[in-house]
Amino acid sequence: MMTSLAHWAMAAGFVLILIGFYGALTNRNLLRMIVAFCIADTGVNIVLVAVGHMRGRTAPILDSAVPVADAVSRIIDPVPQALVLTAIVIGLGVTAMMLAYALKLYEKKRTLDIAKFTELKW
Amino acid sequence: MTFDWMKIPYALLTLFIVFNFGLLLTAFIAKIGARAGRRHGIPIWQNYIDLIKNYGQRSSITHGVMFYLGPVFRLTGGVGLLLFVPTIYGSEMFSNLSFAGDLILALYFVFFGTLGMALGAGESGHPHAAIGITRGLAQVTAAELPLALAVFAVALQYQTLSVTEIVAAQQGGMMNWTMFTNPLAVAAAMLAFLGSMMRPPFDVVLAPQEIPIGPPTEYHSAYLALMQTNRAIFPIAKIVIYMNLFFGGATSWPEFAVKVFLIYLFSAFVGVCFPRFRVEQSIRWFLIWAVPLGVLSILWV
Amino acid sequence: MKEELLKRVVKGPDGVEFEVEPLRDYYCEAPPAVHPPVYAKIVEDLFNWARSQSIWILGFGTGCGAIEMRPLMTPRFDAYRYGIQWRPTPRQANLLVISGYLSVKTLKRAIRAYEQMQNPKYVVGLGSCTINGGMYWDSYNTIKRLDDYLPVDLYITGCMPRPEALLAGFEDLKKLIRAGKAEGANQYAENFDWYKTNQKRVIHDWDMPDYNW
Amino acid sequence: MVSPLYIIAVALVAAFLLGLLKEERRGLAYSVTLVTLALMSWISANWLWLFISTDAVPVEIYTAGTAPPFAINLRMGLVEAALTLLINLTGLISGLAMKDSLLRQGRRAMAVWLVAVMALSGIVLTRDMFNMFVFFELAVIATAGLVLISEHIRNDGLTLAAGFKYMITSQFISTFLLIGIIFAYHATGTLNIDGMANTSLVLLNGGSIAFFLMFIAIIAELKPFPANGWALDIYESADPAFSALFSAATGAAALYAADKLLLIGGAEWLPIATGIGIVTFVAANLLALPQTHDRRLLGYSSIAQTGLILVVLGQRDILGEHTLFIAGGLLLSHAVAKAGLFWLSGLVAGRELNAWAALRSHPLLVFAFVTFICMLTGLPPFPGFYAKWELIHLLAGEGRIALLGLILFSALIEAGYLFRWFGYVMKRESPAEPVDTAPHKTAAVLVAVIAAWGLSFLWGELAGALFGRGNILLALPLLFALSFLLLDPLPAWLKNTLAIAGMVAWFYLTYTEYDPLRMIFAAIFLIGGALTLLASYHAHGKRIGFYPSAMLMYAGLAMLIRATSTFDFFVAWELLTVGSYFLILRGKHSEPHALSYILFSLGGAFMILAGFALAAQGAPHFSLASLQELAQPLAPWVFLLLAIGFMTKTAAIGLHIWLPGAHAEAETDVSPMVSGILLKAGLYGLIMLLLTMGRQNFYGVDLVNAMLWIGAITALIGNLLAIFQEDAKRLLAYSSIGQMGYAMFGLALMNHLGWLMALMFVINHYVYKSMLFLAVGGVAKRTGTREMYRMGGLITLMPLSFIATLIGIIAVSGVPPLSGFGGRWIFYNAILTSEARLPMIILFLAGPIAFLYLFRLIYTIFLGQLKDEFRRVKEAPFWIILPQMIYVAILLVVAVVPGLVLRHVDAYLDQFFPNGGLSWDGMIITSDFGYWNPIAIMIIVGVIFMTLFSWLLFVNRRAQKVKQFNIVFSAERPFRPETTHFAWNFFAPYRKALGFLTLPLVTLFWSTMTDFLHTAGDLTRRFYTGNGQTYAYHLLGFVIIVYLFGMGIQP
Repeated sequence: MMTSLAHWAMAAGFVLILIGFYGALTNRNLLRMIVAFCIADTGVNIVLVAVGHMRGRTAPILDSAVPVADAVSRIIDPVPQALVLTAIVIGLGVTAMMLAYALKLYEKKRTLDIAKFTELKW
Repeated sequence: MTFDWMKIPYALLTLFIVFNFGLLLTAFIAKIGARAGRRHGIPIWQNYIDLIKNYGQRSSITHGVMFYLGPVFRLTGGVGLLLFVPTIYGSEMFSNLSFAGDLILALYFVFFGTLGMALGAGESGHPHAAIGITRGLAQVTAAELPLALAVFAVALQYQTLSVTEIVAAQQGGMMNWTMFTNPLAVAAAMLAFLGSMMRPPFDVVLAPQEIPIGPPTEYHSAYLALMQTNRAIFPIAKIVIYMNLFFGGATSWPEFAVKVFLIYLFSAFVGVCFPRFRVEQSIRWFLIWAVPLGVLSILWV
Repeated sequence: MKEELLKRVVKGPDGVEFEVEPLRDYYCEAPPAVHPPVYAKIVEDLFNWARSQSIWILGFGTGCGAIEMRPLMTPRFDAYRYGIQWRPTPRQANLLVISGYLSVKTLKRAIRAYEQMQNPKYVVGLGSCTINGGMYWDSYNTIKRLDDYLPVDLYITGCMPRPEALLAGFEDLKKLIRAGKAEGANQYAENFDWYKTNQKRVIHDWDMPDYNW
Repeated sequence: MVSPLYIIAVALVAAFLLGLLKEERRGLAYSVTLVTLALMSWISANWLWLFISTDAVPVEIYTAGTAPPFAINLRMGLVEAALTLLINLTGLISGLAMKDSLLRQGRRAMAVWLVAVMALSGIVLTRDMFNMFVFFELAVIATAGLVLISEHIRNDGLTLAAGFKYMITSQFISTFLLIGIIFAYHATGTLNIDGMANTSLVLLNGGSIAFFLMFIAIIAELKPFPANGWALDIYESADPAFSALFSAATGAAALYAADKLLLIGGAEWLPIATGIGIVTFVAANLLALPQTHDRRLLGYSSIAQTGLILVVLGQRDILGEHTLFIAGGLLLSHAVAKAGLFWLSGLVAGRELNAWAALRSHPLLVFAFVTFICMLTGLPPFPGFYAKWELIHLLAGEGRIALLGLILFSALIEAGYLFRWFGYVMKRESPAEPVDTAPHKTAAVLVAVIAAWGLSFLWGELAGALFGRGNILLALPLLFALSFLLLDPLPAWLKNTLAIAGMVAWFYLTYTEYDPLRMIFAAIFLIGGALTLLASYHAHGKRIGFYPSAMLMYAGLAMLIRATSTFDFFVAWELLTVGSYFLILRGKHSEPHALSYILFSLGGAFMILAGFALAAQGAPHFSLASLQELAQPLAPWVFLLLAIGFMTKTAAIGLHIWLPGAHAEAETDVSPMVSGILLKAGLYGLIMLLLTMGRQNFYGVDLVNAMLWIGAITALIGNLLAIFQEDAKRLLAYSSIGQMGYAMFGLALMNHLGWLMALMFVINHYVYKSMLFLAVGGVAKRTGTREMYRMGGLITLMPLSFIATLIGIIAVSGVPPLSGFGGRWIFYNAILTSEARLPMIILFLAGPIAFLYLFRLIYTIFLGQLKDEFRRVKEAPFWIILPQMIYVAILLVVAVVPGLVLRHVDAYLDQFFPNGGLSWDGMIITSDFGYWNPIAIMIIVGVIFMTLFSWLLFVNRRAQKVKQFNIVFSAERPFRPETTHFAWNFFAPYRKALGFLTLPLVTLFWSTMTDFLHTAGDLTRRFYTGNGQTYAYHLLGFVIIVYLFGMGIQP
């Protein structure tokens, strides 16, 4: 069973994802879409962490407080946390890339409306 | 290969008889037609005179090789057709050269002359000749169909393609004739017969003023004489086939004369009674009236 | 109509240009030949008899006299019984009946038709107009004497001659033929230049070869 | 062995090093990039060689020194080695092709390029789900980065927009993937793919939804229909060399990722994959139909191919161990061909499909293009062919008929737009801008060509090893045909001599193998073909492309008669189809006709394939002879499919509309080949079919009886249409349709004489139709037109052509004494024993109609009035006349002594139809009903004819020769030959009477069908609005639909 905190966190994560998706699908402004994706990313990260959380355990840092011998029973699963770190980094990269795109697109057309970039179609 | 050389003089004798008979018969039929119009019509020997005159024309022109070959093809077709079919049943003398092939040969040889004539007339370069040919060919395709069906019905009926055997099967009384044993086939064939005789209502091919007599419009002198010779032989040869297939054949020359005359008369009779069809009308006519009879006759057998 | 007879330059499918001269390329330029009787007398007599008994008239009505020829085909006169028939093409016809006055325009056609008939061939002038112009003697548009232009074998006078007269005329023609005196075709060939000069004198828009084979 | 990890490491190090270089040292940076890619390729190649040459087991690489789940592991096996090699090589060659662009963009672009290739390799190698996610994201970022960097080259903003749309989609995808991964991890406690598979993820609580999320994310990377708008925009706008990578490498990597996921998902998810695949395959091909932009078209085609391979992956439950062979064959065909086409598109200046006509001036590039489209279409000898053959067979064996049908249907559409495109290349007006022939760019294309043929050989060998089939590429006739590709620079006469020698030699080598039946066909195909090739001596110059095509067709024909198994037969069938297509396409205006030919032919071929597959029921080997062992309920279906397939080749009514154009527009010496010779292949197929399967009852319909009707109607309509043609060659073409109808009718009579007649038709039709096509072709060559009414009066100018035509039409019409009569005579005898009387009546009507068009042919061309401009035309060239004269001689000989050939066939047929044969008594031929003496007929007719002719000549010895205007013209004179030649609308009364039978209903039907497909494609593609958000909606919609289907069927 998960803790209620993890429940709440996961729920919040999913809500953020949905908000992000909603935002990305309904806002035609490129920047707003990017922000929406950031929110969704955050949601994903929260979900990731929430899945890995275990009640009453400590962070997976092996130091004097948590000896290696009983680490397995005292720390939470370190993998999701590692994943989150990677995901954050990738999310950063993607966001940066999208922002760069937004900038270039704006330079090209002086608009940030996604519906204006439809020359390629069919 | 052993070959009975006597067949040749016999065949020539048949040819001679039929030629004369044909000349007289066509004149006679013409006279009958004239009588229907209350005229006296041509003298009975008129065809001989015309023939002599045309051979006696002093000048002639030629349009080229095929122009020569046209009448030659035509007459070869007529003579060949006559000789490939036995004329008198039971007579070795007048079985002619029928050893060369059966009914199918005769049916297809009909086209030999047609095709050759068409080519010769085409060589003349005259548009009217070409128009006449298109009409003739178009009409004959429709007219031949009921005949082909009837012939096939007869072949099925007697289970043979040999003319001699078909005649043999009809011997022994009038009621054995195909005319009575397979009336539908005969009806279809006789309608087809009308179409192949170039008489009204199927003579738009030769429309004399519109396309001055069509295919032979350029032919004259000896060419025309050759074609006239064919006019005497070819219809008889064709009628011989009809006679053999449908009317019990002939066992003697008098019987032959009577039967050929009556069959010929049929087309003349229709001819004087009916006006002319346009080509598409005659095609439709054959397809609507004659072909179903032929189809029925085939299904009937 | 004459333009088609002028020389023209055409380009063949291979792109090479060459000259086409219609009178030379499309028409036979040979002059008519004289065809004297060559067979033994008895044969020629047979032929002449046959010719006389088998007169094929070209169905070409040149003037008002043509109307008198139609009754010949009817039961009342029935010329067929005399071996007289009508043919629609000059190639097969022996007799050209100039039926009445002949306008210059029709003369041209009559000449063509005549020249395209085969030797021996006969011309019959029907009605006064073919003899001296008749009532059109001073017309600007008709010829006056037919035999200036075509070799006439026989005239049948009258205006109009009745069909019976025609029949009688044909019987006379038959006699001429049988006697071997109807040699108009050879006469025409022998005096070809004279006939041509006469013809060209009246036909101003001469747009055909000299002899229409 | 170098650790596969180095593939990734080398790329990363090099990319890092590139960053250290000065911006100006671009040449060095470029060299480093290429060397790195070459190194990566070398590593992969090394591994591939290891796995091929030895039975080495796949190697696991543990990154952190521990086994999963505690660390990430990579795996290098045969598939991984092959795929990474494909990816790295594509990266290398694309890098080469992109030289200009990379040099201009500098080291950063090169680094990103390396990372992209590395990431794709990583996707293939990794066995860790999260690691895969990382590589995917890397690929996405690298792709987007490349697009972004390359933007300043095009500078039109289109690329940018496409890239952004891609980013939007990939955001959604990565969200799904991540959530899926974390829940999968939660459920199984491992991130390792094999670990997840072992713990049966989908069976765990919440596991199936987790799997669904991962699955859908990976599938979305495959650009499935309809969630693929973004990908198309990228294809359309990006650098073609990049698109090559995107299509070939990314596609391959994503497919392998999907394959890995299916490992986790297990059997339940296979139908979903199949469904997505087939929908994508069909829809993408349909959408490609109306495309005019080359790269977008290639994009659609890429998506379609990916869909097909996904189908294969989804069918692994029945494909089993062959999945790899099939999927590999399709994937490599797709990758090589598509990369090649994209590289090729980099050489072409214009973006319209028409602009590719510029390729025409470079035979090598045309060859490359042909190679690629044949490879994509799955024609032999390319890997896709083997793959498709096995796939269809296995599907048919398991009774997955609907899927089979959809695959073939869609493949036909694909062939449609690809060959249409090829038609543009060969026939459309060449654009002003020439092809860019920079060596590095052409080299890329040529490498793809070499790879294509190499893979073909490899797959042939594999097929040999796996299924015991012969390698198609080792078949002697095919090799001979292909060798003409190398000989193409030689002059035409030399190649012609070689070709003739080769065909005769092959006949000499093999003639002992044939029974009399096959002997007829062998003689026509090989000796007849050689005879027809004599006419080709008239061509000057090199005639580039003619000999490879012609010899390909002849190779197919030669292989066809020797084939004993369905596989060999089908290979030969496809080869002759393709070869003849190339031949037909050579005609000046043959583009649309060649297209309809290849479409009908391929459609027919697919029918045959399906028929064979159904018959084999999964058996790897199926000999043609075993067809006769088939039983109900399968047999009628097989019969039906095969019969329809063969009837497309004989142009039976309904399937005939390709023939007139194809035969008429072909070159002078090609028409006799495709008419006189090629049509017989269809008849051979039908004979083979009827010999083995005989009568079949299909829901109460006797199929042979149906064939009888079809034959009769074909004969009628073919003949009827022929008489209304103004074009001489079209007339002959329609006449061929009619003649084939006769032959089909004869076969369908299923009695001794019927078959004899059909075989006689086979011989006769070859002789006279070849002769007539050559004669008419010679005339058309000299006059520059095929419209008969424009000709006329050519008899004196072209007397030999006239004689050939005259003899030809007498023979065709069946008038005695020539050989056509024999056919008619046998026909009458044959139908006397048949019960089928009604269809026979139709045939009776058809017979005389032949006279009409034959007369028209000879009259309007040779008789009548000669026109001004043709007054100086010469007789046709010697080499076109020579074969005609030989044919005339053959016709005369066959007319006099038909027994030469026929009595052997007659005797041979006794074993199939013991009753009703002919008896050959000296000169007389006797049947049960009648008799026929050809020599007597000939002598009698000859004597009468000569007598009369001499008589007439004597009588007319002094006749005046006149000229063409010396005709009686109602006392007028003709004005011009044009107005005097009666030729146009020659049989007007016939049209009035029976014209309604010639309404183009069949054409209407097929054009409505194609219009319908086009319109469907055109309407559907409207929903790719170009708006990135819409695409996102498509993606979400796709996810939901798949969820409903996928999870709906879960327990």
